[in-house]
Amino acid sequence: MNNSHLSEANILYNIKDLVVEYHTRGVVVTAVDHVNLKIQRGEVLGLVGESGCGKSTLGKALMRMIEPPGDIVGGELWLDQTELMGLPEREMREWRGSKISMIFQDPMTSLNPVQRIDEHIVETIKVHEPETKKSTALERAQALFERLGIQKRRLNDYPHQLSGGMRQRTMVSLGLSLNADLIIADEATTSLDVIVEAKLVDQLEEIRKEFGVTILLITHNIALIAQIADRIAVMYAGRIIEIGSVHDVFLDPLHPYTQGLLQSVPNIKFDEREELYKMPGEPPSLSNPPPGCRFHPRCPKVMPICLKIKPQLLENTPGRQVHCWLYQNHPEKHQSTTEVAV
Amino acid sequence: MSPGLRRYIVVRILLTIPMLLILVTVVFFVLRVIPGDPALAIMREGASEEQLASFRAATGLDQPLHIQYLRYISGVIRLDFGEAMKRSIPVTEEIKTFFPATVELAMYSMLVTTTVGIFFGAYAAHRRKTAADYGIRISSIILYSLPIFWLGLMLQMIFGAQLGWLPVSGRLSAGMTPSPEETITGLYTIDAVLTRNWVLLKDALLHLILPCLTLGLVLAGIFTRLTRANMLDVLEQDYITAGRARGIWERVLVYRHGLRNAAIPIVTLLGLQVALLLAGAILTETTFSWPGLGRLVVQRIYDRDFTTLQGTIIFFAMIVAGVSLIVDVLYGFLDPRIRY
Amino acid sequence: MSESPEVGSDGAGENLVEIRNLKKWYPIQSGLLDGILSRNIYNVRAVDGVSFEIRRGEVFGLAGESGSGKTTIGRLVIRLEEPTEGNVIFDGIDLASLSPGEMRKMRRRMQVIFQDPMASLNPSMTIGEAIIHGLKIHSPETAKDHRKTALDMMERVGLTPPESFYDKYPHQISGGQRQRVVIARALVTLPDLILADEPIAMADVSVRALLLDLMVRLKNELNLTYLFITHDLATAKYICDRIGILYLGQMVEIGELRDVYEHPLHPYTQALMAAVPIPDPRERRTQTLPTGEIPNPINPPPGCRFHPRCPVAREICSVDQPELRELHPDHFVACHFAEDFL
Amino acid sequence: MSETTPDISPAPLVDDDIGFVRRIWRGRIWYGTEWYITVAGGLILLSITLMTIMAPVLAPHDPNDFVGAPFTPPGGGPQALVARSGESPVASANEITDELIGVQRNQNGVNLAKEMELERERYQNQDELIAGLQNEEVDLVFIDQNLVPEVLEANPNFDVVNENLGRIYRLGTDNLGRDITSRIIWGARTILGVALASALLSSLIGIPLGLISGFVGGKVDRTLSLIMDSIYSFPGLLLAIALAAMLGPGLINVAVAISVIYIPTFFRVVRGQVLSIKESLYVDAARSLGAKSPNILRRYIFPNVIPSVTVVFSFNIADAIITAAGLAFIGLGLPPDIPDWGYDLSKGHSFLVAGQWWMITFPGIMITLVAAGFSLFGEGLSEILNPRLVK
Repeated sequence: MNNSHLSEANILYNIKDLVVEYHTRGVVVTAVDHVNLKIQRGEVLGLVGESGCGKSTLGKALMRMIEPPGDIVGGELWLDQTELMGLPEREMREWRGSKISMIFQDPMTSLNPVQRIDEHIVETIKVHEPETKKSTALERAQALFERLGIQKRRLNDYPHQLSGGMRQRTMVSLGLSLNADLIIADEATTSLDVIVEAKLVDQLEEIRKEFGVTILLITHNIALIAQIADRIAVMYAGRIIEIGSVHDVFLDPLHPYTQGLLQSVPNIKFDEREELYKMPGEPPSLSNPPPGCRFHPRCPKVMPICLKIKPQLLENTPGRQVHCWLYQNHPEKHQSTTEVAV
Repeated sequence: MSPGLRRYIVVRILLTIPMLLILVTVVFFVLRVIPGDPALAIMREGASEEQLASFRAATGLDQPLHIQYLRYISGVIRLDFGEAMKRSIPVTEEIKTFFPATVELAMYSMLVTTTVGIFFGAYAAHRRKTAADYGIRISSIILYSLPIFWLGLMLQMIFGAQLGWLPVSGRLSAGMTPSPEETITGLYTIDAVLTRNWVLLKDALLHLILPCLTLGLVLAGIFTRLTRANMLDVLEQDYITAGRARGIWERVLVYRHGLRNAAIPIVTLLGLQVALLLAGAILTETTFSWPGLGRLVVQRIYDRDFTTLQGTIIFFAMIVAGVSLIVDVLYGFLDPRIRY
Repeated sequence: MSESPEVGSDGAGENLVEIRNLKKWYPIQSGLLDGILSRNIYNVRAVDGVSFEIRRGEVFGLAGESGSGKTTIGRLVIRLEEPTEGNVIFDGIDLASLSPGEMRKMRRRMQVIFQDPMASLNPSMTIGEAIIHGLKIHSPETAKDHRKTALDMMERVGLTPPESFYDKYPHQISGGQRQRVVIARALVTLPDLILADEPIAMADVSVRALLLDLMVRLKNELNLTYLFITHDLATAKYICDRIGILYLGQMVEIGELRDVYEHPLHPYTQALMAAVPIPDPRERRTQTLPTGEIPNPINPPPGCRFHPRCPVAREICSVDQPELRELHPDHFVACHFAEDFL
Repeated sequence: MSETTPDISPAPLVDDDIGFVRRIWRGRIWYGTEWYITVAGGLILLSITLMTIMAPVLAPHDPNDFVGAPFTPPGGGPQALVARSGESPVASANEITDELIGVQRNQNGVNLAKEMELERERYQNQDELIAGLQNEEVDLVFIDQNLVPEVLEANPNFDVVNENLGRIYRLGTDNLGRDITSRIIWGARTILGVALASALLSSLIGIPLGLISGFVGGKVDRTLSLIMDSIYSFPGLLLAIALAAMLGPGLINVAVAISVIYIPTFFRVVRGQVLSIKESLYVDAARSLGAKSPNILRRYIFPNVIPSVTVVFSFNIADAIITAAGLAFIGLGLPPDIPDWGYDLSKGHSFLVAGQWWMITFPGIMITLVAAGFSLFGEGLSEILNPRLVK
């Protein structure tokens, strides 16, 4: 997927200025702070960030599944030329599962323990296509299972009789049962062993080609993004700070946080750079984030303006965006003393 | 039936025997070891020494404790709980005559408890942290704090004395008692249906309303809280969120997926519910002069007849043990993780 | 320090710990009546005959997927559990031969760091109390300067200023800080061996490098020895000197780290190394992955346990179990056909 | 590693410089409605304890004394004072002290009527009281003003010492003319005493057994659990009835009878907690530090069990109150001279048909209120302490 396909028609999901807040215990936490993101049809977009950066909240927001005390307070969600925020809950419910589906982290608890696997699939199909007969739904389920390398007989097993890997593939088949356009995988491989994870990743790659489905892979595992994603979006403290193709970002990261992050990712291969980069400080808690650019307390290239004004997420070169004053100019950029008008 | 389940049932049945044995022993010693001479406690009105002695001889109280115990155990196994002190009718006979009334009361009260409990419990869990949730939680606490007999008296006063809508005591109106050949199970409602005696049915049901509401509602207080707690645990599971992400209706998620999973822990608590029900029945029967085993126990307390007391306690314990056995076996069927 | 049995502590040879043919089998369904009714025929063979040594001053890595028995081995080494068979020789002393009193004294010399910092700190004990508890048990006579020792250690692990942390409760500090408290608690009694069971798995990528560096620095300053248990081979590369690979309760390969990483001799190790994602989009995995999933530990496959999934398995593999053989200097492997990969 | 809702550390409760009261007040934002439930429960408990302590000051009359005409409806009404002609111990109304009726004393100064009432509920109703006046068991009797002509006609040797006395009994009087308000205020002390005693007793036995059984495990745990489970799945009230019947009336006896039912509840909760804490990493860490078992039990396990024990304790007291009332209702409660709501309820039962509703309504409401108070306190506390809420 090179960048030339950035034309409007090719955008599957256009997220404009999304804001999600949590009102708990008298404290307002902005978990997603004015995020702008375009997901292209048929791509694998890796959304990466450390714990507490808001990536899972963003994932849920794309499904409009933010439960109180959380709330989507601003922004628009354009999926396939339809604005989701405007839809009544009844209509939004129809989109979930048929247009967008989601895979969760813990395969052990994502399936209803008292319901057989085939019941899961048939129910999902019947919800969206009530007219389909049970037998046809079962056939589709069997075809999907075959495609994902699980024996058909597993269909009438109960979830606890399946291994972690098989359950996660069941979740994928549930996602595909109504040929959804977008699958959001929220830390889908975190609780799997490394070999099972690798196999699932391979399968996701094949599915993407065969079903033309778009995949949003939300994870903290940067190496995984390098293996499967076309583009990568790096999130920090509720904001997207860098977007670009995997090759560009990994070879020439722009944002200091991305640079630090990529150097602190352990690599199993022995190469010249043996020392892991030790980033100072810890990811900030979102209940009282630092002002201006939220990375400034840990940033080696911090400038006075970084402490005061939040930079914009601007296009640096075609297909690459970065949210950092290093690449934007501002009249008072270097004056440390004067009170900069916000 | 899978080996896992068969093994589970066998283990559970074998486990009931020691439990019952312990119960009988506990009750036996509780009634004998605590301070105070049982004979004196029974013959309280200035009984002379030799009256006490003859009484002890008659009831075998003068035997060494372990002999009494062994004799009693052999009796219990044969479901013979000895003889009522003052009336020389075997306790088992009395249980046979009075128990059906308690069963009928308990049955319908259980109906009230489970329907009210499950509906409001599930609804409160579904509408968590809203006014409905807090309303249901507080009212279920108040319901459970109501003393059963007081609620009974209040209902009697309002519906009986003041408004006169409902009969206030007894199982049937005067002269309605079915003849012996008509009584098959001793439960008037069921006998009435079996013999198609609709007049009897109507009268029996009318008499049941107030007592069952009293006992049923008070216990519904606990049942609602139990259902809500279990439902909350279930509704927070990932598979409910995953279901929502697949577009499944919220009502289906809560009342079909949620309730089916929450039913497993709730069913296991039915054993406990039955125990509370029987305890509650004692007070309800006394308030509504309902001729059941509970009221019999209370009357026998006045004339200090502790053999009946002991017999009824063990009989009740057997029922509770039996119910929790059935419930545990049911648990095996309900939860596929045990079945396979 | 109170004198704990120091038999041959300095010159006892290179190995601090020798593990010989360690086995740990867990009976299933041992209920009250099961004991009487049926002999418990089923046993989960979590650890099934493992032998290795840990040399003084080294970081010995123990790597394996879930169910490989690595955590159980750790717990057996520091005697949190009794082995079914085999023995652990700590500094020349067979731990099984010690009386409970002697064993308790020996515990000063072996401390543990667990994975989840929140769960390994007593919620109703302040940070200070938690750290000095080890001192209170093993050197009650120096009670008056326990507080000072604890504060020094807190300084050393980076909890600065220590006084502000001393009286706080675990829920009042961040994840990274909690793990530093756990490290301080383990080191304050100046042990010889530290069992680190996935110590940084819960930490964020950016914080991980700092913790790794801290652990290595402390090892050198206090001449410690680490038994480092992990499922993450990439991170292990930056801290371990030697590494042992476990599969289903058995050691399949042990050797010097670089040797094992660059020339894995066991097919399972090769599969593991291939499956670990590399944080570089230019090096996407091409090797095929072993088929099937990790078998059930209750009745593991006969002969070599990996043979059902092994690409090079032959007749003999399903018959007799291969022993650990030294093919490279200090590089052992348990596979009949390892020579092919030399 | 995965984050569900963002990791919000409980900032408001963290800074420990504010005092205890302010921290509770700030809890209001932190826990929302759960806070109000707990505080509501707490307020009820507080008022009941105050009522217990301040009983002598709050209660207008002595709970056991016949201070008014029997069956006076709430609010009181005009009443007359009648005595045997010429023998009235009191000249006029204003000399009336509290102990009015039955002022005749036996040699050692005890109010004769009260003593007789103790022995067998002698004065069941008004006629018996008037008969008592007739045969000199008592010297003064309060009767309802409009009954005066009838009574005088039936007992010519009576004369009216005083009439049209506007006596106010806020909640009316019972069948013996005792002031119900005072009985309720004094009754709080009894019911709280019985409930607390029984809850303490069951916790003192249940908790240690639970701790040992959970911590030691093995055979001990299995046998103890079997015994406790068999008692647990048992109609509690019936066991209490048996015990109370054998032990006889008396504050401690009733408390003991009730406490036996709740020992298994404490046992099960504590054992469950100990089992889960025992598996936790910080206990493993303590064992690897070389801490001895008693030390682990004392510093690592017990402090973390306390929160859930307090919740069970408050639910337990609520249950004990209701059970104590139940026992009293079937006549197994405390001796008549101790003012007890349960006793009043069981006495009032027979007069309900005759329309005197106020004798049972108010004690019933009080029992429900106090039991609900403890349950609310327990329910709110369990939600606050329950980790689910904090997630």
